[in-house]
Amino acid sequence: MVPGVLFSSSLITVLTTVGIVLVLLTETVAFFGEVSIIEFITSDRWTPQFADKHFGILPLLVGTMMITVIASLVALPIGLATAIYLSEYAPERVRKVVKPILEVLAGVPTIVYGYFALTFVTPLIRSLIPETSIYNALSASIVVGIMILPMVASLSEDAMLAVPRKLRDGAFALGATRFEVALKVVVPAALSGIIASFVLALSRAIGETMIVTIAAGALAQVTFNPLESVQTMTAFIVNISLGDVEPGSIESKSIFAVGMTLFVLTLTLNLIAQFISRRYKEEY
Amino acid sequence: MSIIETRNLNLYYGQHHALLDINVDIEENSITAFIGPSGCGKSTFLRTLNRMNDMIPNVKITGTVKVAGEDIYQSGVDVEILRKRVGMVFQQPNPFPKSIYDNITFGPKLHGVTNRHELDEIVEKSLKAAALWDEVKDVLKKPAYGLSGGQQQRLCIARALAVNPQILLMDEPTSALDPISTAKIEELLDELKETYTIVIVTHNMQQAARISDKTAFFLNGELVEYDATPVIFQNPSDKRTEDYITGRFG
Amino acid sequence: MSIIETRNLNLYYGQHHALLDINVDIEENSITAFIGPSGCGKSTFLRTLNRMNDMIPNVKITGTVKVAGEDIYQSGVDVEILRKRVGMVFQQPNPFPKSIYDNITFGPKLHGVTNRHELDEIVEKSLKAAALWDEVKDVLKKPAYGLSGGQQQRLCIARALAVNPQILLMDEPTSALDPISTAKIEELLDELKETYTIVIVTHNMQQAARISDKTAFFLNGELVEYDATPVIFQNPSDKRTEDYITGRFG
Amino acid sequence: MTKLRKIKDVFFKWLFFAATAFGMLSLVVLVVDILYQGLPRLSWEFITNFPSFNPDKAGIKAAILGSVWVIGLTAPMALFLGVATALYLEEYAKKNWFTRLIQTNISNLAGVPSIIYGILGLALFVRAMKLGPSILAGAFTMALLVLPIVVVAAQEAIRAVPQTLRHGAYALGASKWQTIRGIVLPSAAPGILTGMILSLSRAIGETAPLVVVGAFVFVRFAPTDPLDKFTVLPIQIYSWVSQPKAAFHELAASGIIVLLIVLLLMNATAVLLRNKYQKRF
Amino acid sequence: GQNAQQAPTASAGDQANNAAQAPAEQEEKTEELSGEVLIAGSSTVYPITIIAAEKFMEENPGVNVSVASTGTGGGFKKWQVGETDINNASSKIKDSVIEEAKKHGIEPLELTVAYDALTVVVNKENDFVDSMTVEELKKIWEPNSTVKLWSDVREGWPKEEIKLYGPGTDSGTFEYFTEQIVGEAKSSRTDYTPSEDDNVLVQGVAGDKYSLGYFGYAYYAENSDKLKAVPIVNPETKEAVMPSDEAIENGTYKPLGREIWIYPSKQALKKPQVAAFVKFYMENAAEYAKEAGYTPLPAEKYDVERKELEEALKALQ
Ligand SMILES: Nc1ncnc2c1ncn2[C@@H]1O[C@H](COP(=O)(O)OP(=O)(O)OP(=O)(O)O)[C@@H](O)[C@H]1O
Ligand SMILES: Nc1ncnc2c1ncn2[C@@H]1O[C@H](COP(=O)(O)OP(=O)(O)OP(=O)(O)O)[C@@H](O)[C@H]1O
Ligand SMILES: [Mg+2]
Ligand SMILES: [Mg+2]
Repeated sequence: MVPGVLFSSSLITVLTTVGIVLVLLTETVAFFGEVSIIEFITSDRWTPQFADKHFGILPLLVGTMMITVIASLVALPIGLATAIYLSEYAPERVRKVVKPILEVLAGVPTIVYGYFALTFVTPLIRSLIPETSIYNALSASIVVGIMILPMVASLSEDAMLAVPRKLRDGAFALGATRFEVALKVVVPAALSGIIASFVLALSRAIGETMIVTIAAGALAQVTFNPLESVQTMTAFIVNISLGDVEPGSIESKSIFAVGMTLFVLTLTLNLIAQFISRRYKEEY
Repeated sequence: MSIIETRNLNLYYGQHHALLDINVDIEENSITAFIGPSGCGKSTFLRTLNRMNDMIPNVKITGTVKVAGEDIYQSGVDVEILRKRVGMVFQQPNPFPKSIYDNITFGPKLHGVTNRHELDEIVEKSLKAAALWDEVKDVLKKPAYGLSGGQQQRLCIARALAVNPQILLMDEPTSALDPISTAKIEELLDELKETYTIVIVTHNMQQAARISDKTAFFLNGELVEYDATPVIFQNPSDKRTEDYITGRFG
Repeated sequence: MSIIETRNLNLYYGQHHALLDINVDIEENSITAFIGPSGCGKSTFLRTLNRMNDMIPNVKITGTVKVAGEDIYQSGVDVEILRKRVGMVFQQPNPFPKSIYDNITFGPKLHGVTNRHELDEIVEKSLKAAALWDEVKDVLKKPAYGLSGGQQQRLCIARALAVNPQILLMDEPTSALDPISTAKIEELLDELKETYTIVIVTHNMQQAARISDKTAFFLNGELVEYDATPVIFQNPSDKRTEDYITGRFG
Repeated sequence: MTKLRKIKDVFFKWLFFAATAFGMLSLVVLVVDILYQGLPRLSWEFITNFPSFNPDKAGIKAAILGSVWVIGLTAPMALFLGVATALYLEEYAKKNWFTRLIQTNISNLAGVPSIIYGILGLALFVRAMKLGPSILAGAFTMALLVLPIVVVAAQEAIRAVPQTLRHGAYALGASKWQTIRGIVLPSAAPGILTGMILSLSRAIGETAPLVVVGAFVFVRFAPTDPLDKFTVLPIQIYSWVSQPKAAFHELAASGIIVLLIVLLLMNATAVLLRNKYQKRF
Repeated sequence: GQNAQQAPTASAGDQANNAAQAPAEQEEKTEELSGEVLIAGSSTVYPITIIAAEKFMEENPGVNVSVASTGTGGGFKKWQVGETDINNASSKIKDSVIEEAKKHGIEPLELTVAYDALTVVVNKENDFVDSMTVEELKKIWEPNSTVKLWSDVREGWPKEEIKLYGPGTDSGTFEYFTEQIVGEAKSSRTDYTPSEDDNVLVQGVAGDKYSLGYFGYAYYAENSDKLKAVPIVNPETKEAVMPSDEAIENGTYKPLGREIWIYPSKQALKKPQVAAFVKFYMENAAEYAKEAGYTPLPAEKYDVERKELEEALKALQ
């Protein structure tokens, strides 16, 4: 009886995925009834809302990637360094205070971050680099980075904390400095947990919606200049779902195709990550 | 001259007074065994000899510890160099989650050896010294975790030897091992004492009796008696030592 | 009649043959000690007596184990009832993260005792039997984690007694304790054997000699010798027993 | 040589410290920025008034109550499903391909953008189950959204319960379920609750999925029923921000302060629980 | 109190009588109303609607009017299946929506509530732009536009890069502007800076000396200290007209004065509280529109709208 109930509950998560795929798929199929999949993959223009419609996912993909990459450049090194500081250097008292405070950062509503990016970080960047566009990928992704930073820091720190004391002692006894112990023993031993935290943070960055909607602009273009505005897949979905487009139109179907692409993207990322982390898992 | 000398050594974990006025002289190229019931301070004392207690918060130490004549608690002492000179092997085998080869070269690389050829030599020499070479010479690139417990412990000994220490501290190095592995390591210790000074903590009195030259008996943070091993086991001068040896407690 | 009888008991962990043809008869109201070097199968054997090995995957058991005349590996045996009759205390004290009171009443409640008054009585009786009552009677509602290691272990004994077992299995119950707590528990065992049959695993030969009526010596999964304790320690018939007792290995 | 190593050691210590300080500093800047904008309009009336076209009379009562209702309903659903799933995976499931599938699926769901949950919620709860744009539909959607986080946290907590405790219970004659209910769950409870609170604090800040599900903005009544229409704090804030009048922007900042206070309270509870729990085994 | 108790026994005839009585009586009468009115749709119309909603509820505490801000299209999606009673719209209802709604037995009633003047703005420090023509705007905004510098727009303007800001491409504002200026809805150059949030556009133009942007009049009105509105040359009179209430109301601000609407469904109007709310809304729309920063329709236009409403209500009885 009990295992049955528990098992059924665990199926809810599977059903959720099935539900998401079904909801996305029906409209996606309708979308590809009108738009060729070749264009979707190859065209470098994404203008479903303009009179001259093009449906190349590339600009959104590039926008998403740019946000994700810059956010990672902020969050992964700083997060990892924070984790190392907390687990290897900080006194217990400091750790107990700092960690939960950092976790508050993870819980701050994303619209708050969005306006923080727009009204604080963007002017800061513009005062340094005046030609920066008011909506720009850089500001949005720095703030996305700040948002996911505690996730990296907190989960990596958990992983490092799980590395047995005896491994550290072994290295200290050989005359290693604290830094050498952290870098050569603790980080490698905690690598699979660290990678897991990276992946979770990355999927959160890819899926982040409001910050990029508010601060990165809504211009779907293929650019690699972070000072220009970009549109991410999530921002496009939000814009269309909250915008004035008529229901049933090709624009409104396009968000499902974009959602599907996003879903496939995060799934792929997760699978790759699982593979990597299984590969690098160090037994101890 | 003794290679290790402690004078009025006291250690506190916060309020807890864990070592009381310990005075010990340890000779070069000998095996010294520390025995005593659980919690008496054996491990604590051992760790004062290479400052492994530094890492524990709220530890206070008074008195002096001299290694080869130098006071190791003086300011300006290079702890990393000290630990290179005073190697340590722990109760639980603790190989790094790396290959056998990388375990051995970890220490030498820290201390600046980068030449591949030189590293190869160190690996071979240390593994031979730890009586492990024949068993692993063909699987040097395999992870150390594939080894049995006894092999892992010998690997840890080899790893300690690889940085070329003068002294080897061992904290119950065989208590997690089966009898055959234990016998192998005891044999090894006998050989190693030609080259190194060995200090070993053990809860196994038979082991202390079998391998050590001198034995120290600790109780509640006090050094109750310290003498030649046969004296301690056959003719202890302190009643508490006798009670412990004969199994009246502990 | 012996309360525990094993016949040709074999146990395999997957491929690993951990127990070989064990035949043991254990008398009621006695203390039986299992000794032997690490990994010889003492714990494994102990766990066959209340089917705690059931939880480990890939275990295969052949032969019979009879408790009070009943074959406990027959189909249809109620394992929960068996474990109620054959209590167990572990090496590390493992009180539940609950109050002292709730630790003791956990077992009785499982087996249907709900009356508050009755539970109070059980708590008092078990704690008294485990020689802990005086120390904790005023803090019964406090978390068990506040107790010292030795007190925690006696709490675990009280917890086992609370379900009113006939037999008490103990796997190195004092190896994590300090000498004073150990002495207390040894004293306690001597009292408990009036009412219960006790089987104890220990790595401490002095302890076995001090407290047990009969001693069994295991080696590599084999029962090498099983006899009255004085015989084993003073006049063993097997050379391997003698070597072990005199500390030639292990 | 050792000199260089020492310099490196010190250098990196400060580098790591600086990284930690960066995170703390970001938070401080963020909070100061918001306080600066929002404090002037923060008052008791702001908390107890319904929204209004008049910025001087506008408040967030409906939004607070809506958020409380949604979170209040989300919590038990997510808790039950999350703990049940975690128990199944940790205590019952065989380590076969199907279990791995569920596990992979859960970590994948944790990365699905929240707005996609909104799309699912609209199709499933609002339309198919005919709940309409109600609190209940919103809560169901949020429950699915936070479920993966709760499951993972609960799994960690259950895994952290030492095996010796389970053995202790079995040795007293407890059945598997008795062991889980009597020992495993109570021991894991603080960890589970911590994960729960952290995931709910994510849910409380979500905007997009609830807008898609059909939350309103301008609501001038206190919801009394799970089928009532509703609004939540972040939606109210978002709508104020996009008004032309500057006074509304200040209101938005005040709303953010309220949201942050709620969040801080939730996190503080989580920390207290965690600290209590870390002392236990 | 008393009235409420009488209500169940009152016949249809009584109600008709009551309706004809003095306004004070009429107000007491409406106190009996209860139930909810659900509104979604355009964020542009939202500020007017919530004023109407709040004032209506002051007089009818039994009714709950809830308003969502979902965008015109998002709102129609809910409206066409009957999930909402009224949709706020900043662009006209599409045939596809009407058809879809029909399947669910829903019919729209289109009511214009106010004008929104799209305003073309430049930076406060911009001292060379004093007016622009539709052609010039078209030259700037048409797809594949070659305008890069201000001097490309009009001879004599500085050779500075022109920075363009505009609303999100999914908004009614974008649709209307492109239709009026470029000549085809949603036909626009794509290399400008769009944002969903008009406040952000305000900041963009305010912070950039050589910028140009357009958005709703209300956002300009609130920020007239930071921005400069560009007078638009009326294509008929050839006179440059500054956007203002009078200019929009009297029709001289052309072609950027647009209408905004509410769409109650006829089915929803059968509910007395919805009918009462819509009537109330249309009676006071001029006042509320002004209050929200929009331009009211001329009085006679409101009369037309109210008449349409009356007729629709009558037809439903
Ligand atoms: N890090 C620490 N903080 C506080 N007290 C400690 C710490 N480590 C050890 N102690 C205490 O110091 C005393 C001596 O401990 P130590 O580990 O040196 O004993 P030991 O003789 O090695 O025992 P064992 O045989 O069990 O290893 C004990 O009372 C112990 O509880
Ligand atoms: N769960 C298990 N799976 C596989 N092998 C096991 C398992 N538990 C024990 N063994 C093996 O069975 C043998 C006997 O183990 P057991 O734990 O019974 O020894 P022991 O005599 O209790 O040793 P110790 O004194 O160290 O507790 C050992 O070789 C051990 O490695
Ligand atoms: Mg020790
Ligand atoms: Mg054992």
